[in-house]
Amino acid sequence: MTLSVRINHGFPGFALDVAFDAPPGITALFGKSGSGKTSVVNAVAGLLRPDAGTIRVADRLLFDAERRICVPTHRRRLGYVFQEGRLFPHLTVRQNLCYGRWFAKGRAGSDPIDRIVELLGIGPLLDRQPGALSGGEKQRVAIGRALLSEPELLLMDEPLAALDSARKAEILPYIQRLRDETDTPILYVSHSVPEVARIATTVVALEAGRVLRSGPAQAVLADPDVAPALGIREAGALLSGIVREHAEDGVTALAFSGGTLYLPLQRDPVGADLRVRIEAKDVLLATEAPTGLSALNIFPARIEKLRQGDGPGVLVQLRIGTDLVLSRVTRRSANRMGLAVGQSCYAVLKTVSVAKQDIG
Amino acid sequence: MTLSVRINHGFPGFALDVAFDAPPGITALFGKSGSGKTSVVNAVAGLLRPDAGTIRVADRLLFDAERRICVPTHRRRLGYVFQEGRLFPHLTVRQNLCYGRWFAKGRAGSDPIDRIVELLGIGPLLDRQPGALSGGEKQRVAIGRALLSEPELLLMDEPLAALDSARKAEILPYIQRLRDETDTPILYVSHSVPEVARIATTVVALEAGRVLRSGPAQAVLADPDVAPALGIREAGALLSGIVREHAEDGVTALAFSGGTLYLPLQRDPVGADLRVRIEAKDVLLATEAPTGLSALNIFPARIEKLRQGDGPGVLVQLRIGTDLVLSRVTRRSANRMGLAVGQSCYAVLKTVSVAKQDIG
Amino acid sequence: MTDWLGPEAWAAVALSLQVSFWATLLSLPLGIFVAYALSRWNFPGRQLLNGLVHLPLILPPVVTGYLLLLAFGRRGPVGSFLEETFGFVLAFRWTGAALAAAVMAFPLMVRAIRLAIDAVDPKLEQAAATLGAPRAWVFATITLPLILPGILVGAILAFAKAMGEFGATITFVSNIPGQTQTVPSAIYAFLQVPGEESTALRLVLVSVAIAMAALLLSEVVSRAVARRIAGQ
Amino acid sequence: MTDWLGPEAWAAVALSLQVSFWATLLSLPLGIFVAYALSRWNFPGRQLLNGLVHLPLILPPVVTGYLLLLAFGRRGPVGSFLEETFGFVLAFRWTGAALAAAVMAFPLMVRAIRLAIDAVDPKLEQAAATLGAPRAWVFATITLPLILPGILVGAILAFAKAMGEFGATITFVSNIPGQTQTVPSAIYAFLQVPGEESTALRLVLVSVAIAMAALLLSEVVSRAVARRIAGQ
Amino acid sequence: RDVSVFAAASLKTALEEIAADWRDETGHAATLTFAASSTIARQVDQGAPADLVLLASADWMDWLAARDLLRAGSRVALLGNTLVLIGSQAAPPLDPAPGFPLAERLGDDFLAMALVSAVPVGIYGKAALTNLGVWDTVADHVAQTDNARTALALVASGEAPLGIVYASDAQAEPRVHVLGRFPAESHPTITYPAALTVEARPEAAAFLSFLQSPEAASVFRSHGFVIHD
Ligand SMILES: Nc1ncnc2c1ncn2[C@@H]1O[C@H](COP(=O)(O)OP(=O)(O)OP(=O)(O)O)[C@@H](O)[C@H]1O
Ligand SMILES: Nc1ncnc2c1ncn2[C@@H]1O[C@H](COP(=O)(O)OP(=O)(O)OP(=O)(O)O)[C@@H](O)[C@H]1O
Ligand code: MOO
Ligand SMILES: [Mg+2]
Ligand SMILES: [Mg+2]
Repeated sequence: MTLSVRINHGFPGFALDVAFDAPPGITALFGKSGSGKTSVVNAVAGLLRPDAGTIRVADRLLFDAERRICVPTHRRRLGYVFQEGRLFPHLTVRQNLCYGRWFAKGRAGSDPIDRIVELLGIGPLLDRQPGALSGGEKQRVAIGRALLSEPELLLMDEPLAALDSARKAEILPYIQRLRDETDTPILYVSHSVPEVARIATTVVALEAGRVLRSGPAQAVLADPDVAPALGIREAGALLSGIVREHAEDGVTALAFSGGTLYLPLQRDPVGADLRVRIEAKDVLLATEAPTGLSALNIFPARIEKLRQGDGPGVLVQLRIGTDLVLSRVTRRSANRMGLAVGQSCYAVLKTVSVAKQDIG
Repeated sequence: MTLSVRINHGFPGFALDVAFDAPPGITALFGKSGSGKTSVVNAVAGLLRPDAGTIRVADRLLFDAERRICVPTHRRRLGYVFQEGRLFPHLTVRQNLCYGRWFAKGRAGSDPIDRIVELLGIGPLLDRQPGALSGGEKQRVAIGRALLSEPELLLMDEPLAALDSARKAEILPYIQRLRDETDTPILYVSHSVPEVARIATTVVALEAGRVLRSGPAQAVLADPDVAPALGIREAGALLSGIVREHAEDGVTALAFSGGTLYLPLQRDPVGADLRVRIEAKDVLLATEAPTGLSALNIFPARIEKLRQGDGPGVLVQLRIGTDLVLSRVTRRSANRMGLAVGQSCYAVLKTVSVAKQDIG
Repeated sequence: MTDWLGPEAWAAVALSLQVSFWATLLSLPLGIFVAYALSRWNFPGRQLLNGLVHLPLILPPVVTGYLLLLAFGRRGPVGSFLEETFGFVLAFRWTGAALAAAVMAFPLMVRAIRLAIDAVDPKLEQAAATLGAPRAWVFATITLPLILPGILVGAILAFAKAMGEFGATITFVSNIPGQTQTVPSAIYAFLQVPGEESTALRLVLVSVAIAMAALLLSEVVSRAVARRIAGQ
Repeated sequence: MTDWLGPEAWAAVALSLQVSFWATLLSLPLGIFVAYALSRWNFPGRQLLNGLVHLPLILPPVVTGYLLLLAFGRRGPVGSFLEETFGFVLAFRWTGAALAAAVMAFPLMVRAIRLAIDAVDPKLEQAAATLGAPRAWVFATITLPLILPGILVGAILAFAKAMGEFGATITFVSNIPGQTQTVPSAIYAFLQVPGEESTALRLVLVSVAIAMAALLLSEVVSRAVARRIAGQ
Repeated sequence: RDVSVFAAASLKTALEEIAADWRDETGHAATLTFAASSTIARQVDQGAPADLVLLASADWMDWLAARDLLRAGSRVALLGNTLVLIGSQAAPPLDPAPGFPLAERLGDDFLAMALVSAVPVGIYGKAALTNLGVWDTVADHVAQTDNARTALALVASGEAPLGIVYASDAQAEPRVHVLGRFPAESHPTITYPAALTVEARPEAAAFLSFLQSPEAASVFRSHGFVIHD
């Protein structure tokens, strides 16, 4: 199922004009505060009626301004995690969680409530009212409520912003599983580049109500020209490989087009596909093969593209095997090392610098 | 002025029992969702009346359960950025911003409204109502409102969680300036370790309503034993130095006890004190001096402490000059290199891996 | 007790309770519906409906009673229709007193409930819709529980008004002891007779006591509900 | 126009407007205060005050009028005090009619405002307090503007009730043409005379028109305010 | 079913006494419903279950007759009454006579009367004052009430120093004093007409006869009413 959005809407002082397709998997809506992310999500949910355009999921037309079609929200079969929780104050946490299940009857069965309660760590809260929850607890309940309604389209507006990193690390794999095991399109709003890079299949970057760039995550993230839009300091590319071995000393070996990448221990079984985000700032360049270094991952590479911004850094696109990786070095280093397109060199990548949250 | 908090409070199913001192500067309240951070802040604000204990700022007693003293909120002279905004819906953004100024008359003059409006990027929103703002815009207005009330005590509950990293990077220095130029104690709740590490003078880690550890940020963050509490993957120590030079190619040289550290260009004038957070995962170890490496920062170091957790990594505390730095290497590397306490080695630190947001 | 008040007065008390109870209970669903329509829907004639609902408040009660008599009397168009079709008579029966009380109390009930509905955050209803709940279900599970305190207030206002309603009732269904003589009519009758003020006073005390008890109960219940909603 | 209605009836319309306007305006501050106290404060006697406020709703209007007469008449304790101290007379004056209307309308006004206050999120008031605003200021700048629609509703309910109030008014201040003869008294008088229904009907139409206009105005204003609060 | 009597409110005490006597004598009971004459008339027009109506106003009885709601020939002028001037204190008597100094006695105070254009006792009172040539001098100082009882209460409580009510009302209120009686010729004859409705059952006629019996007459007289012969 693909979600396809083409809409125009005018607020006083702000115009929304976006068109993008969200294929199965997670489509990350990315953009600065006030760029129109929530407005897009609201339009998809039927809470905002755009001035013009169409919205469809697979062959279901949800909205068509010209033909005056506007499927009411409750028949759009979606789950929405709002930016501000919106729990029902008069119901207990348990009742909030179960609210959508009633209408989901008959749709493809999803996870039992217990599993999601455990995942979100809200077991002890089940009999409380939302008024007696902390900010993060509220948000976790809101996530659970949306997931339990067994949606055919999931909208998540900064669902993890209020959560600590440990909790985030627990919830993200679940969302990834949702992405991989169902063909539910997920529209995911986030400010966090690592989060987006980790889970997004597709990235839609918004700026002032318009689509700046959109496309498959791997392609968009490995392009040094896109990096500034995402925040240059968070640039990084994605490598895919196959899990080869889990060593006893806590290192996982991943086979990819350029050789073997050593990572901190992963849970995925041997043979599984794995996607790893390599942050540009974690990739060092060496002109000669380094020795006696704590880094396990040293690969011969070729410089494909150099991008010099206004800042002190240079963004280097490297080809390792058939994969693309970004490296960010200072201008001084680049000059001293005489980096140029086509040149061969070594890419040094510390194992531990592949952060847990960047693997998925 | 020092804020001193010793309180006990029982919610059904949750007990709060904390005691800590917050000296001038920023005290970061750190802990998982539901650990009691907001409750502590509410108690300081006078919105929650603890069952027992005292709260004082310098010589002002704000609360004393035994002596039945409870200064009403509006006389506590504080600014509070709430986790959920709480803008006044019937007032415009401008009126919201100015609400507290009326009562601040006569207190030490602070920044003019224009400056803060510009800093927060809310100029175009001034005549709107909060109902027509995006999530991040609301939060920015809430920050401005608290700052403009010229508080003698500033409470910020996850003020930046809803903001994109570019905006965060703009606002953080302002909060740091507030920290450095006034003696206003700032109680700052955050889930983000880099954020906390960057700006906190003091760190108070909460777990399930109790204080797990508290103390000066530099000491707490450089202790490998504290790292797990903060989330091991986010461990990192703080280096202080003096700005020596801004080179033309965009590199700033910082003099510290161990030599000269090269950083991406900083704005601070030559001679200024600067604090840099070095993430453990960004510090490589080498047994012999590396050559031909893109890294500019290579320092001789001595291993002071080794900490092996349950995971695949080892946390190494290094002394460079008189400063302490953390490095995280895999167990495999540690074994291969034969790391041991007292051993000499080289610490390799990429210039760009000192993320902008970790400098302050 | 019977001695203290006299059988006629007791009958009036019993009748007033019966009349007020049914007037409140039966008009409640309509009251909620009208309040919801006025608060949430935009339809032609909204202002007209709004005006109509408030009419009994604006008109002197005698006029309302007179209009009721003209419409629902046995010779009136509605009254004769009801009698012929369903054999249901309002005029000069306690049912008519209940109708008069309900009509007079209706504006108070509707306004109270409407204020409560206005205060419900539509965002919560939207959230329920995203979870698949159809409108009626959203109303029943979200809106209705949230406005429960308002409904209680509306009901108790209506009940109190019904206990005190005089002008419209006596004009519409007269003052027939045991059938349409409510407490206010009885008080009126006693006040017409010099020397009977003390009986009138006793009746006043009884009806005040009843209404106060109902008021107190509604207060307690609505506070409890509100506390529950706020999360204890 | 004067012909159509007759000068006496016109005088009644003018007087009713005057009485209802002042009754509403002057009782508004007290109404807001009492509503706030009942909603937000816990003090001994809260329930008593609550009951007292509702009394005029529960009592037959004649009784209320009679009690007013006993208290505020020239021989009554309050009435004689007011007259001796301030030279202010209520009995048989339009001011007394305004008092009667205000008292009868008070429960409606208070309940409407109270419902609005109950709906204000205390978290906003807390936020104002953290910004240094003392309680009274918080009330004036946060609570009051947020309950404005509720106040409007309360005021319009009170005004409408005042326009229709008959029983208590005529009992307390009688019916002195040009001084205390309000529209409802005039209507009542016309209805007592066989064949005068048409004059009564005209007066009814005039008072309905006035009240409807006020209602419509309040509706428009309160919607505008609500929309403003919601951020247009 | 009992005989249903709709009667003007001011007859309450007397009628209740007579109905009790009637029941003792015949075993038949009467249900007594009291309201304003205008209300009763309109309700009978709308099918009120009344067998016998007893009004304080001939006009409303005429109104009913014009609508063919009364049994032909059953109408009787059952009772009469007299108008009195009452005062709140044991004030010196003031006999209503042509040009009597009512205005002087009132000063700034008010004269309590029932509605002078609507309620029978008020209408009679205004006619009498007009006849005696003093209406214009006091017109601005008349506090009109919706019924005679309230006028009585105003005088009794001292709010109004003087008032005009029926003798039957004045008699029942110990706190007022009759200062003088209006001459019968100063106003139209006061009558309380009674009549059977077209739907009246036989017992109603019996009760109407009983109302005209000497026994009933003495009860009426004891409450201050006048019996026409
Ligand atoms: N009114 C209340 N009644 C009962 N329990 C409460 C109440 N308010 C808070 N709690 C509980 O107290 C604990 C601490 O809440 P608090 O809001 O202080 O957490 P927090 O650290 O701010 O969390 P978060 O990061 O999610 O905002 C939570 O478990 C919460 O459920
Ligand atoms: N009802 C409205 N009236 C006028 N302007 C509005 C309205 N709702 C939103 N806007 C404006 O539209 C723009 C986009 O808002 P939106 O909520 O979609 O932003 P966002 O990308 O979700 O931002 P954030 O990350 O801060 O939540 C903002 O500038 C906002 O001020
Ligand atoms: O308006 Mo009344 O005087 O309550 O019946
Ligand atoms: Mg948003
Ligand atoms: Mg919190």
